[in-house]
Amino acid sequence: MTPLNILLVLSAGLFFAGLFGVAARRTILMQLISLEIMLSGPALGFVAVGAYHGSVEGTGMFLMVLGLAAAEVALGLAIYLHMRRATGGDSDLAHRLRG
Amino acid sequence: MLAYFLLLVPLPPLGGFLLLALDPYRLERRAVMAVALAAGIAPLVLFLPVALGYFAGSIGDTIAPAFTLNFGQFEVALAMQLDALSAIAALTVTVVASCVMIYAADYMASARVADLRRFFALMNLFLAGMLSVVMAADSIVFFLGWELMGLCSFFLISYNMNSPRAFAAGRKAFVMTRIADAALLAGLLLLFLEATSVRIADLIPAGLAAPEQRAVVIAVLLLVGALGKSAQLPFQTWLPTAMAGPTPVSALLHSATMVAAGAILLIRFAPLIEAHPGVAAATAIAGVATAVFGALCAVAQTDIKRLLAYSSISQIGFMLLAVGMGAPGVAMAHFVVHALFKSLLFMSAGVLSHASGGTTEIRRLRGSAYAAPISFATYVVGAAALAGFPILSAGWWSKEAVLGAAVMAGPFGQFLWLVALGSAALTGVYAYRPVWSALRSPVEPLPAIKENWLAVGPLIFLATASVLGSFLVGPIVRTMGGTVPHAGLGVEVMGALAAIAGLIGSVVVSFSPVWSARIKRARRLRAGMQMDAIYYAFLVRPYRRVVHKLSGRNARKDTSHEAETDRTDGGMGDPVGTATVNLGLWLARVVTAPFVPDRFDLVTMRSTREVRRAGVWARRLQTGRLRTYVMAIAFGLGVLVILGWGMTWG
Amino acid sequence: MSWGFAIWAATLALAAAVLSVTRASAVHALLLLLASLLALGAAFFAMSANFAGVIQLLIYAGAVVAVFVFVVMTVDASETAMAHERKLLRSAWRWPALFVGLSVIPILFGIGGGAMDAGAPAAADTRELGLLLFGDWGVATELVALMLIAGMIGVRHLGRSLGPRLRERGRE
Amino acid sequence: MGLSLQILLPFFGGLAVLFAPRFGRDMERWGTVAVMALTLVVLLYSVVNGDSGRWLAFTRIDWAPSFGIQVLLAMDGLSAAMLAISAGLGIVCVFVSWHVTHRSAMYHAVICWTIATANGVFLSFDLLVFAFFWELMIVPAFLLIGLWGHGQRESAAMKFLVFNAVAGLGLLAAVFWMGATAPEITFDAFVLAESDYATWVQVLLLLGFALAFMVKLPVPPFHAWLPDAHTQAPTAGSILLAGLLLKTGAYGLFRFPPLLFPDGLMALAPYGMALGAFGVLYGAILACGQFDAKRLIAYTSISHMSIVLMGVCGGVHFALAGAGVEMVAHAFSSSALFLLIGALQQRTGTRDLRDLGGLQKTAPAFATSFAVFFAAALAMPGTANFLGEALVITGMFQVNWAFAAIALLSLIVSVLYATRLIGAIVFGKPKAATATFEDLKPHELWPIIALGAGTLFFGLFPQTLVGWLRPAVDAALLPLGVGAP
Repeated sequence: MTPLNILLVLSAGLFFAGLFGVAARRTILMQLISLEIMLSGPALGFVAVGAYHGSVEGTGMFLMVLGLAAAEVALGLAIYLHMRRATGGDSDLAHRLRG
Repeated sequence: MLAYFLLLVPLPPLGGFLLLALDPYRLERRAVMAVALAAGIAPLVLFLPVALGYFAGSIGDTIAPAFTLNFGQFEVALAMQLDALSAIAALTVTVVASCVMIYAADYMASARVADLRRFFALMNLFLAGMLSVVMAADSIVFFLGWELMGLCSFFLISYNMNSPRAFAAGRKAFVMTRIADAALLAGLLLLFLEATSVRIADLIPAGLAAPEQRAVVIAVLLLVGALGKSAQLPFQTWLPTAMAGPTPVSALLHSATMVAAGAILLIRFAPLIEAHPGVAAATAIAGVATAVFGALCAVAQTDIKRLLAYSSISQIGFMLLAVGMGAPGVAMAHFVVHALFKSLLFMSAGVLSHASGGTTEIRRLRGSAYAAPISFATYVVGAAALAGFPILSAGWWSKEAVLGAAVMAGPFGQFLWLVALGSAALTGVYAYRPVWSALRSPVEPLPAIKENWLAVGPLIFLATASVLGSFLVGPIVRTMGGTVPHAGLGVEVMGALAAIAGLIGSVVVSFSPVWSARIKRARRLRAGMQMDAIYYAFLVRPYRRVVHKLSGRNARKDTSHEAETDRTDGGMGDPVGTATVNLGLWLARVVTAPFVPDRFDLVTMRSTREVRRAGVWARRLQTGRLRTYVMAIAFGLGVLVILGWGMTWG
Repeated sequence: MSWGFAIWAATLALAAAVLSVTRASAVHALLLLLASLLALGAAFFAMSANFAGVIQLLIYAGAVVAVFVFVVMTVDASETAMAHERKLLRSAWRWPALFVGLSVIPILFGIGGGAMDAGAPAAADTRELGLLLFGDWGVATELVALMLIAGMIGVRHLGRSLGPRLRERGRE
Repeated sequence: MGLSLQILLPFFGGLAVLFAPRFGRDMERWGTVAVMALTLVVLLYSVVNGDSGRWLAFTRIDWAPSFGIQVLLAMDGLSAAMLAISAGLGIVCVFVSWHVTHRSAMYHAVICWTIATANGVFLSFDLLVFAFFWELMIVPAFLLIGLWGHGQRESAAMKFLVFNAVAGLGLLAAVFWMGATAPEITFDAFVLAESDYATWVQVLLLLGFALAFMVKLPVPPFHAWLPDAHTQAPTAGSILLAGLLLKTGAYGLFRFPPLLFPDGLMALAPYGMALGAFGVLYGAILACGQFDAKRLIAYTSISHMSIVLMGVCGGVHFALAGAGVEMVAHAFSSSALFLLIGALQQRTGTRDLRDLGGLQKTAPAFATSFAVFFAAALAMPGTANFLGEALVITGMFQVNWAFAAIALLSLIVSVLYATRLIGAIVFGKPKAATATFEDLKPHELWPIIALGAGTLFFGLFPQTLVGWLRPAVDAALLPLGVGAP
């Protein structure tokens, strides 16, 4: 039992909390918020591992995740604004891909 | 120098043929005549000096090579030769051919230009072929000419395109001679294999040196070839029907030259025949039998052309007899004499029948003697030669030589001599019959026809030759290296008596009502002992049945009209081919039968149904909702994590 | 370098996150998200990942949340909307909770996993980070940049004013 | 390289011909003529500049070395004669199909491709490539019959396809087996010829080869496709079938069995000769019973090609040389006869002998041409056909007199069917169909003259032909242990 273990479990917890949010919430905005939380989980994990091993790659990966999150948020919110006109922000109503 | 002169002899007729047959330009009637006559007479002009030189002894035996073939390891030089046989025969052929050509120019004067061209083209081609046969120094040129003659004979017999009978006659002649030609070809090829050379001079010693059995086979094959071409028993049936051709054709091809080529063949290869007594005897027997048979049938004929045809058969029988008796020189002499008088007979008979209104029936020639006196006179000369009128006619001398040769060949020959003597007597009986008929006063007077010099000139020449030919018999036999047989005065008197008996017999037959009635009734004999019917029943009809059975009734219905799509048009009458097709179809069916309700197919079809049902069920999973997918991912992730946990446990 | 503080801050972040995803009000959720991100930033500083911490504060907690704020301002925050939201959540939380729990339980056991050798813990050098990003990881960095550009273009595309016909279609 | 031109030129020429109509009227026809003439010129060049040894020209290009496949082309006199015939017949085909307007460009392209594939067969000595061309050859001929034929063209084309494709399997199986069992995978015929198979293996392999060749020849009982194919094919199709495709079968028999399976050939030769003898008579007899002129000639083809089979199986110098000569002669004479019958059908709309007659009066040029090839059909001395048959008969006399007798019998029967044919068409009174008959036009007459000249030239001066064929004949006899006579 090392600090790293605990930190990694916490990062997993962050991820799963976000996952629960994405799965449980029907409002698109809430799902986007949950996605942010999901992304921050791995970010914590990378930084923790990097710090634990004293290497710079952890931070590097964090930056990558950050870039991803930034792009995702921008696009996600744009899509949300776009879809709100049709669905009122409820993702379950946007089911044109139903089989 | 002379050698190449020899090669030139058959070229003018060949050129004439090419010009007339293949030249696309329209030729005038006179031009056709001119080309034909020039090409027909040129060989005589070319060959006469050579032949005279040969007889005078200033030119010896010569071989003129044309070109060389290189078959593998050995070479074959095609060549023409000048020896006693070719000199005599070629001279005879060129002389007779020239006469017939001149005569034909008159005889065919009323034909259409196109027909005229065809006629003269084929006559010229025939002449080239005949000259190659008699002058050939090797078996290739010999057979080339031999077959060309057969081809020309076919086309000339069926010259009258509108007449199915003429075509049938030509076809019959072609097939019959071709049967014999196949035998001849076999014989020549076997000789070639023995000698590994085609030069006739090499073939004969090689044939003599061949193993006994093989040599006999070769000799028999050559004999069969000769029998077929010469219309000897048992091939004789084609010649009488071949008279469907125009008279000049009958005169040149079917009496004087082509038919006698069988005799030329046997004379050429006489050493091979004589080397085997059995074959020689067979030759002699075939000759004598044909001589008697032909004479008997000729007596019963009512048609003058058919009568002459049977007489040709009979006379060539005499030639074969001579060859069989070991006297090819005598046969050669008879060949020459026969060529002269037989072409004369045909041509003058043609004029006579023209004078009596175009019929060839002997009965209706009445009075033609007065309408065409010159032709009648020449006919009488010819008939005398045919009947062997003692001393005055050439025919008597040559026939006496043949009979003498038979007598001198021992007891067997003397038996044959007796039979031949009977035949000679019968010859007289039929030879004069048309004469008596023509002399009778006509029922209504016939208009006198103008005897054109083109027609009469050759007749007079040939008549003269038939008389003066008496002096040729001896020299010919001697040139051929034989001796004129003198069997004693008794034998010669017997021969003369036979001829005179024939003359008396002909008077009896022509003027006695009993005998005329008998001849009228002798249908069997007139139809050549109905050999045709026998051949039809035993060869032609079975063959036709085989053909029909094999090609099937369907083949008869088979049609090529575009509109009709006949189901039978599938070669169904072809049993072997059909069998293969049916076997293939059967195999295909047997192989495919277990799969006809295709079980694999059923299984797959059923499973597709299930798959579709599964799909219907599975599409429910696709809600289109994001959350559902996320939950599915979460579930999967959970399962994976638990799995990974389990794997790293402990 | 204080592992204990880092763990504490991360625990706070987790708690804020859990709360955030269960709020009915978007404003509350966003504030809790902000709290979670700030706590994470603190954890980064505690782990001596100063550069990461700064970035976390400036970009995540700053820029990203600001964007959310603009959007949240357009959301209906009335009491009826809240009630509707609450009803939706109440009817939908069980299956997601089950699936997530499926994964969480094994991970919790991971706390007691074997120890790894710790390297020499040292403050990450920013210069070294730059060298890494624009040296060895150049391609990855370029890809991230490309992704950002794609995002930008995408947003421009989605955000443009639609013609009447397209607007009709969007309503279907 | 020069040899591959013999295949590539007609092939790409065919492709080019497809686009030729854009450049003007009748350009596809003249284009095909130009392609064929060019092929002939190239052939002439490579023959004149040929080596003096066993092969006039020899090309070896690796294709797929790991599978032992290579493009191995070799030409000797036999191949050269066949190539010359194929290009020449190509030109003839163009002229006789001057009336074809339906998809004319495609038609001429297919003619080119037939010739390209046949040339491939005549040149290839890599067995796999040979088999490839062998199978490929069926396709253009199939198209030619199936698309431009008469009457029941589809069924005839199918019959042709099924017979030849199935038979090709025998060849293919044998080739694959040989290639696979060779110590080092190869399909080089000359290398495989060195391998020492047991006699029974040779017999089996030879049966595979012979199946393909005998169906193409065709010899009874494998002949059922030929009369139908000939009957329904357009004139050019008949000419190519008779002049070219049948020859590939004969060529294959000539070339490969003695080279690859001498012992097997020795073992099977008597049966081959017996089959040939049967085919000679059977084809001739059936020809006598036909009423469809094309079908009649098709059966005579069967008869004549059976003579080739006899000659090849004879295994003596004369027989093989005769088979070679007969191949060439038959290419000339049967093509010409099909050309004439094609002209007849085009004018009168019928081939039924009972509806024809009297052409001597209405069409003298036609009648004269017909008479010439009539003479060739019944093997008149002076035509190349006679030379071929006489040589085969000579060879048969060296081998077995019974077979010689049967071959001689065919000479007699040939008179029956030939006179039947000429009697029904040329002789007699003109019937309704032939009362007005336009004589041969120049574009039909010149091919006839060329073919007739070939028949007579090789018949009267056979030295050229025999000399060309000699290396091939000697080479075929060498493995059989038969020296030159």
